[in-house]
Amino acid sequence: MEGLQKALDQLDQAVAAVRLGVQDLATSEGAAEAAGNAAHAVTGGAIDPFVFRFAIFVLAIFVGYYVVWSVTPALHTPLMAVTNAISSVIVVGALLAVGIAASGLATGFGFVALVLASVNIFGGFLVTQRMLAMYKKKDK
Amino acid sequence: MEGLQKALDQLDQAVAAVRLGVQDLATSEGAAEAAGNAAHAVTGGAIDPFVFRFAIFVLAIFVGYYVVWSVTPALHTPLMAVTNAISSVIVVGALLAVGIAASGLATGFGFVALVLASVNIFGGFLVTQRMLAMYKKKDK
Amino acid sequence: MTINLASFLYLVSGILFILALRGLSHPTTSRKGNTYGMVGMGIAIVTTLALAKPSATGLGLIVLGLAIGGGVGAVTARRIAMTSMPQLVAAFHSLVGMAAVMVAAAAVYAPESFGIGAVGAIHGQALVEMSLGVAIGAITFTGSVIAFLKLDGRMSGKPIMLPGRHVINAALAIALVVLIVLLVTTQSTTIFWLIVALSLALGVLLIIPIGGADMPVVVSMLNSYSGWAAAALGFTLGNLALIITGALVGSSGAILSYIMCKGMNRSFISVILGGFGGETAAVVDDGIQRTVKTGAADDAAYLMMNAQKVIIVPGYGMAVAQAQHALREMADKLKANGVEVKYAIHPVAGRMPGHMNVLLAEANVPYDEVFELEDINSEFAQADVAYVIGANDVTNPSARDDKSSPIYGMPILDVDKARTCLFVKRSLGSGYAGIDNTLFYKDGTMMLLGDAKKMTEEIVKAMDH
Amino acid sequence: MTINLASFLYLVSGILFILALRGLSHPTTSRKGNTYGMVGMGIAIVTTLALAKPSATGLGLIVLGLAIGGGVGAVTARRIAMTSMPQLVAAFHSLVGMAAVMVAAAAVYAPESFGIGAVGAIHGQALVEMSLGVAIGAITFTGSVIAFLKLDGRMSGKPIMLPGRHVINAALAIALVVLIVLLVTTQSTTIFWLIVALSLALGVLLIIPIGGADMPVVVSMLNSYSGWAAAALGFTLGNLALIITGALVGSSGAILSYIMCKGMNRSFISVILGGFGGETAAVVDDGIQRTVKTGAADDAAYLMMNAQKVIIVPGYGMAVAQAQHALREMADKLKANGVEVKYAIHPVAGRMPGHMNVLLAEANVPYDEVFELEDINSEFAQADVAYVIGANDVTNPSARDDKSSPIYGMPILDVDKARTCLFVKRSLGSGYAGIDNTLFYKDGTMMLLGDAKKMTEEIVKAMDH
Ligand SMILES: NC(=O)c1ccc[n+]([C@@H]2O[C@H](COP(=O)([O-])OP(=O)(O)OC[C@H]3O[C@@H](n4cnc5c(N)ncnc54)[C@H](OP(=O)(O)O)[C@@H]3O)[C@@H](O)[C@H]2O)c1
Ligand SMILES: NC(=O)c1ccc[n+]([C@@H]2O[C@H](COP(=O)([O-])OP(=O)(O)OC[C@H]3O[C@@H](n4cnc5c(N)ncnc54)[C@H](OP(=O)(O)O)[C@@H]3O)[C@@H](O)[C@H]2O)c1
Repeated sequence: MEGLQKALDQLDQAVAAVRLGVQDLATSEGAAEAAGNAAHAVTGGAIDPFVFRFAIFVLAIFVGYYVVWSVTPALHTPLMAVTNAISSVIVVGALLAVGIAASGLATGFGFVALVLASVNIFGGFLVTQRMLAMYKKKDK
Repeated sequence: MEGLQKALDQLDQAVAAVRLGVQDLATSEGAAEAAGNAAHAVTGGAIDPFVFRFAIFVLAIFVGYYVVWSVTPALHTPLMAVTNAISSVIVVGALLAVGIAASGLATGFGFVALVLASVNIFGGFLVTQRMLAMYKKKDK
Repeated sequence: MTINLASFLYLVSGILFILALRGLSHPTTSRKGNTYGMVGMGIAIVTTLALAKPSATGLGLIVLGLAIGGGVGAVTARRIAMTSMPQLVAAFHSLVGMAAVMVAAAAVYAPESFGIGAVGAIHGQALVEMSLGVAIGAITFTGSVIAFLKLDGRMSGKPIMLPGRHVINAALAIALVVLIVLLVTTQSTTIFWLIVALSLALGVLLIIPIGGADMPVVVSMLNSYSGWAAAALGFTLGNLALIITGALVGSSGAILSYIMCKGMNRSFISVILGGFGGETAAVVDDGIQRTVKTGAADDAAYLMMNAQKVIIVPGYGMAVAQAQHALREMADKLKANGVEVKYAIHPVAGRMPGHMNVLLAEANVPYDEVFELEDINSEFAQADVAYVIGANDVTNPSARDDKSSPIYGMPILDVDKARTCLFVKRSLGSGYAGIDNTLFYKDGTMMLLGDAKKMTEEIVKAMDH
Repeated sequence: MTINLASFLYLVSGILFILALRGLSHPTTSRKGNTYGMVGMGIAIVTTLALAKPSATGLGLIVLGLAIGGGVGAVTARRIAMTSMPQLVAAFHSLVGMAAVMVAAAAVYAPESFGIGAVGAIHGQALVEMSLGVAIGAITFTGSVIAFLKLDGRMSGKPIMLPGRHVINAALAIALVVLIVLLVTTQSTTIFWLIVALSLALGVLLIIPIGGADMPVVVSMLNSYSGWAAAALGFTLGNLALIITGALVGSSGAILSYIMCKGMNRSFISVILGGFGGETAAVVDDGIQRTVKTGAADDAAYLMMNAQKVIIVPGYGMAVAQAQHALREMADKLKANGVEVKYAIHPVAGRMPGHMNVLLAEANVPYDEVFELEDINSEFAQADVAYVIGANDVTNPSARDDKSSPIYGMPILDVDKARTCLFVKRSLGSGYAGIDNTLFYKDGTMMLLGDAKKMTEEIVKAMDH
C-alpha cells in the first residue's frame, strides 16, 4: 500500500514537472524545438503500453513461426496436443476472476473458466507426456 | 502542444482516480482483497516500460537466433555486411542529439556519431547490394 | 508481488512455452520440452495467485476448480486411445474456446478485478480487444464441438450445405462488427451476450459444410483460433504470458493447417469452403474389366521372408484396424530373419499430421526405422516388397502421372517401384479422396483383402510355419 | 508525430530488419531482403526526424552529416575489392562502436534531448544501461581497429602476448564495474570519460593476443558486441528499433562465431584466449624423405579434358591469388567439352564464412553448381579429378584419421577419394592451421606448384591446344 502511494506521489510529481516544462517551453521562442523537447521529455513513460504489447505480440508470432517449422513432422501430433495445453494459460484470467471476486456472477463465470482450463492443462500436458514417452523407449 | 496538454490532463485525472481508489480500498475491510484489487486497478499503466522492453529484447533474440540459422551458408558474407549495416540504426540517437541540440558539446558528439553511422548505413547496404547482385546473374 | 515482478514472471512462462515447442524439434529433447511447458504453466498460475491474493473462500474455490478440472483432464489423458487423438484435441479446443468466453464474461461483470475500468465504464480499447477474444473464443467452441462430433462419428461426416450459407455467414460477420461498436458505446451486457450468441452460431455454420475427412485441417485451424482468442484477451488483461502464448499457438495452428493442405495439394480456401470428402466414395465403375491379383497371408509371408528389403507403408486403415502392434510383430519376425525393414511415412498419411508416427511409436517401433517421404522415396527401387497397410491415396500414381486427377501434384510414395507391392485393405474401394487407385491392377501388385490387423496377424502366423 | 506512432514505426523498422535477414535464406530472395533493410533504415531516420522536429540549423547539420558519411560510405562500398571484405566489415564495426560511444556522450551532456533526466540528474537506470552501451561500444571500436589492422596486413598477425594479460584484463573489468557504480552516484562526466578510456584499452588488450588468422572469428564476435551496444542504448533511449536490431545483430554475430568455431573444430574460448595461428607455419621437417609427384599445366589440362566429372575445391589461396575469374574460364572450357563440373565449398574454406561463395559469385559461377560439404562429399568417389585450388586444411585427411592432429574432428572434403587429385599451391607449405598435409605425398595426387591464378590461366591456355 505504502509503495503504491509513493509511486503515485512520484507520478504526480512527474506530471507536474512535465506540465511545468511544457508551459515554460510553450512560452519560449523556438516553438519547433520546444515541441521536440517536450515530446522527448515524456519518452520515458508516455508510450501507451499497447504499443509494447503489440510489439511483443508481433515478435512472438515470428518466434512461433520459426519454432513450429523446426518441429519434426514425426512429432506433429504431440505438437497439437502441447499447443492445446499451453493455450490454456487463459487460466490466469479465470484465477483473477475467482480470486478477486468482485461480483457473484463474475466469480461464477471465472469458476467455470477455471474448471475448463484445468481440464485442458492437466489433460493436455499428460496426454503429451504419454505420447512422448512412447517415442522414448525407441533408442534400444 | 494542445494534444499534449490534453494528454497530461487525462494523466492527471487518472492519477487522481487511482489515488482515490487506493485510499477507498485501504480504509475498507478485506485488506488482502483490497491489496489485490489495488494491484489490478493499476495494471493498465503501472508496469515499468523496462519490463516490456526487456520482453521485446528477449523475443528479438529468439527471432535473431532462428532467422540467422536459416541463412544459407553461401550468404554468410553478405549476412555479416547487412547486420553491420542495420546495426547503424544507432543513427537515431545521433539524430536526436543533433536535432534537438541542447548543448554545443552534445551536438558535436551527435554530429560525429551521425557521420560515422552514415558511412555504415550507405557503405553497408551498398556493399551488400553489390555482393548480392553477383548472386543474381547466376540463374542463366 | 509487484506488478513488475509479475510481468517479468509472465514473460518467463512465455519463454518456457517457446522452449516447450522448441523441444519438439527432436524426439530426444521432446520430453524435456513438455516439462518446460508444465513449469511455465505452474509459474503463470502461482504468479497470478500471488498477484490476486485471493481470500480464503477464493482460494478454496480455486483449489476446487483446479481439482475438478485437473481430475477430469488427468483421467481423460490416461484413458484415451491413441487413435482417438484427433477427437480429443478437438474436444480440448472447445474447452479453451469456452474458457475464453467465460473469462471475458467475468471481465464484463467485474472489470475492476482486471484493472480495465468499472462496470458500465470499461475502457473502449479493452472492450474491443475483449469482444474480439470472446467472438473468436465462441467460434472456436462451437466449431470444435462440431469437429469433435464429426471425428468421433457421433454426427455424420457428410457436409451440410445450407443454401445461401455464404450470405448468412457474411451477414453474421457484419452483425458482429456492428454489435462490437454498440458494445463499446453502450457498455450493455445484453449486447455482450448477443455477441456470444452470434459467434456461437457462426462457429456452427462455418464448420458444418466441411466434410468429416477435412476435419483435421479444421481442428488445426481452430487451434490457431484459440491462440488468437487467448492473445486478444491477453491484450485486455495486459498479460504477457497470454499474449506470447496466444501468438505461438496462433502461428502453430496456422502453419500446421498449411502443412496439411500442402501435403494434400489443396488450397486452404477450398477446405474452408467445404463440401469435400464426405463419406468414403464407392468404387468408380467405368465399365472396363480389370484384373486384380489377390493373395493370401501365406503368399505374403513367403514373399517377405525371402526378401532382402521390405518397406512398410502405413495409412489410415492401419489406424482404423489398430494394426500397429501386429505390424511391429511382423517386422520383428522379418528382422530376426535378416530382412531389412523400414517404414515410410507420407506427410498426410492417416488423418492428422504425425498420426502414423504416434501409432508406430505406441507399438514401440524405433524412430530411426521410420522415414519421411523425401528420405526414403528413392529406396523403393531397391526394395523387394512394399507392404502397404491401410494406405491408399498416398500411394496413388495418378497424383504423379494423371493431370486430370483431383490429387494431381500431391507427392506420393513410389511403392510401384518396388519389385512386389502388397496391398492390405478390405476392398478395392477408394480412400479419403474418393478416387480409384490404378495400382491395384498392376502386375507387381498383390491385393491382400481383409482387415489390416487380422491380415497382419495371419501373416505373422504363416511366418512361423 | 506522437510518441506512440513513432514507437509503432520503430517497431515496423525492426520488423523490416528481421525480414532483411530472413531474405538471406536464399539467393533469390536476398536482394529483396536488402531492400527491406534499406526501407527499415529510412523509416527509422524519418521517424526520428519527425519526432525531433529539428531547427533549421539542426536540419542543416543533419543533412550535412548524412551527406559526408553517406558519400564516404558509398564510395568505399563501390571501390572495395571483394577479397577485402573481412577488413571492410571490421572497419565498419569500429564505426558503429565509436558511434555508440558518441551517442552516449551526447546523452550525458544533453540528457533532456533523450528524455532521461537533466544534466547531473540522469536516471540511475538510464545511466547503467548507457554505461553498458558505451563500454561495449568502446571495446568494439578499438577491438575492430586492431582486427582491421591485422586483416589488412598493416599490423603483424602475430599474437602479442603480454605477460599477465589475464590479470590486467580482469583488473580492467573490475575497475569498469566500479566506475559504473561511481557514475550513477556522482553523475560526473569525468568518470564517464574514464569508462570510455578504460574500455578502449580493454578492447585493444582483448584482441592483440589473438592471431591474425583467427581475426574472422573476432570480427564476427565484434559484430555481436556492436549489436549488444546498440541494444543497451536502445534501452536508454526507449527505442524499439534499437532494441530489436541490437538483439538481432547480437545473436547473428554470436551464431556466426559459433559456426566458424565448429567448422574449425575449435572452442570459442580457445580462440578468445588467443595465441593461435600467427603466421603460416613452415613445413614440418621430420627427416623422412617423401616423394611428391609434381606436374605442369599441360598435364592438368590433359587430365581434366579427358575426365567425365571434375570437382573444384577452392580455398584461401584462390582468394589471395584472385584466381576466381580464371577458374570460371577453365570450368567453362571443361563444360563446353562435356565435362561435368561442380564446386565443393567447405564451411570454413577461406578466411570468412561464405568467403568462397562471394568470390565465385563475383566470377559469375552459377550458384546451383556450388555445393556445401554435406551435399557433395559422397560424390568425390565418382569424380575423376578433384581440382584443389589454394585450399589445404579443408582437405587434410589427418583431421579424419589422425587423432593426435590439432584439427582432428573437423569435417573435411574427401578429395583423396577422387581418382586424381590436383593441388594448386605455391609450395608444399602448410595452411592456416600450420600442419602438414599428407595428401601431397599420396599416389593419386599431382602437385601443380605455382600461383593459383597463373597456373589456372596456363591450364586454360593448354586446353586450347
Ligand atoms: N494426415 C493428415 O493430416 C490428413 C488430414 C486430412 C486429410 N488427409 C487425407 O487422408 C488421406 C490419407 O491417405 P491414406 O493413404 O493414409 O488413407 P486413405 O487414402 O484414406 O486410404 C485408407 C484406406 O484404408 C483402408 N481401410 C480402412 N479401414 C481398414 C481396415 N480396418 N483394414 C484395412 N484397411 C482399411 C480403406 O480401404 P478399404 O475401405 O478398402 O478397406 C482405405 O482405402 C489422404 O488423402 C490425405 O489427404 C490427411
Ligand atoms: N572460413 C572461415 O570462416 C575461417 C575463419 C577463420 C579461420 N579459418 C581457417 O582457414 C582455413 C581455411 O582452409 P583453406 O583450405 O581454405 O586454406 P588454408 O588451409 O589456409 O590453405 C591455403 C593454402 O593456399 C595456398 N596459397 C596461398 N596463396 C596462394 C596463391 N597465391 N596461389 C596458390 N596458392 C596459394 C597456401 O599454400 P602455399 O603457401 O604453398 O601457396 C595455403 O596452403 C581453415 O584452417 C580454417 O579453419 C577459416
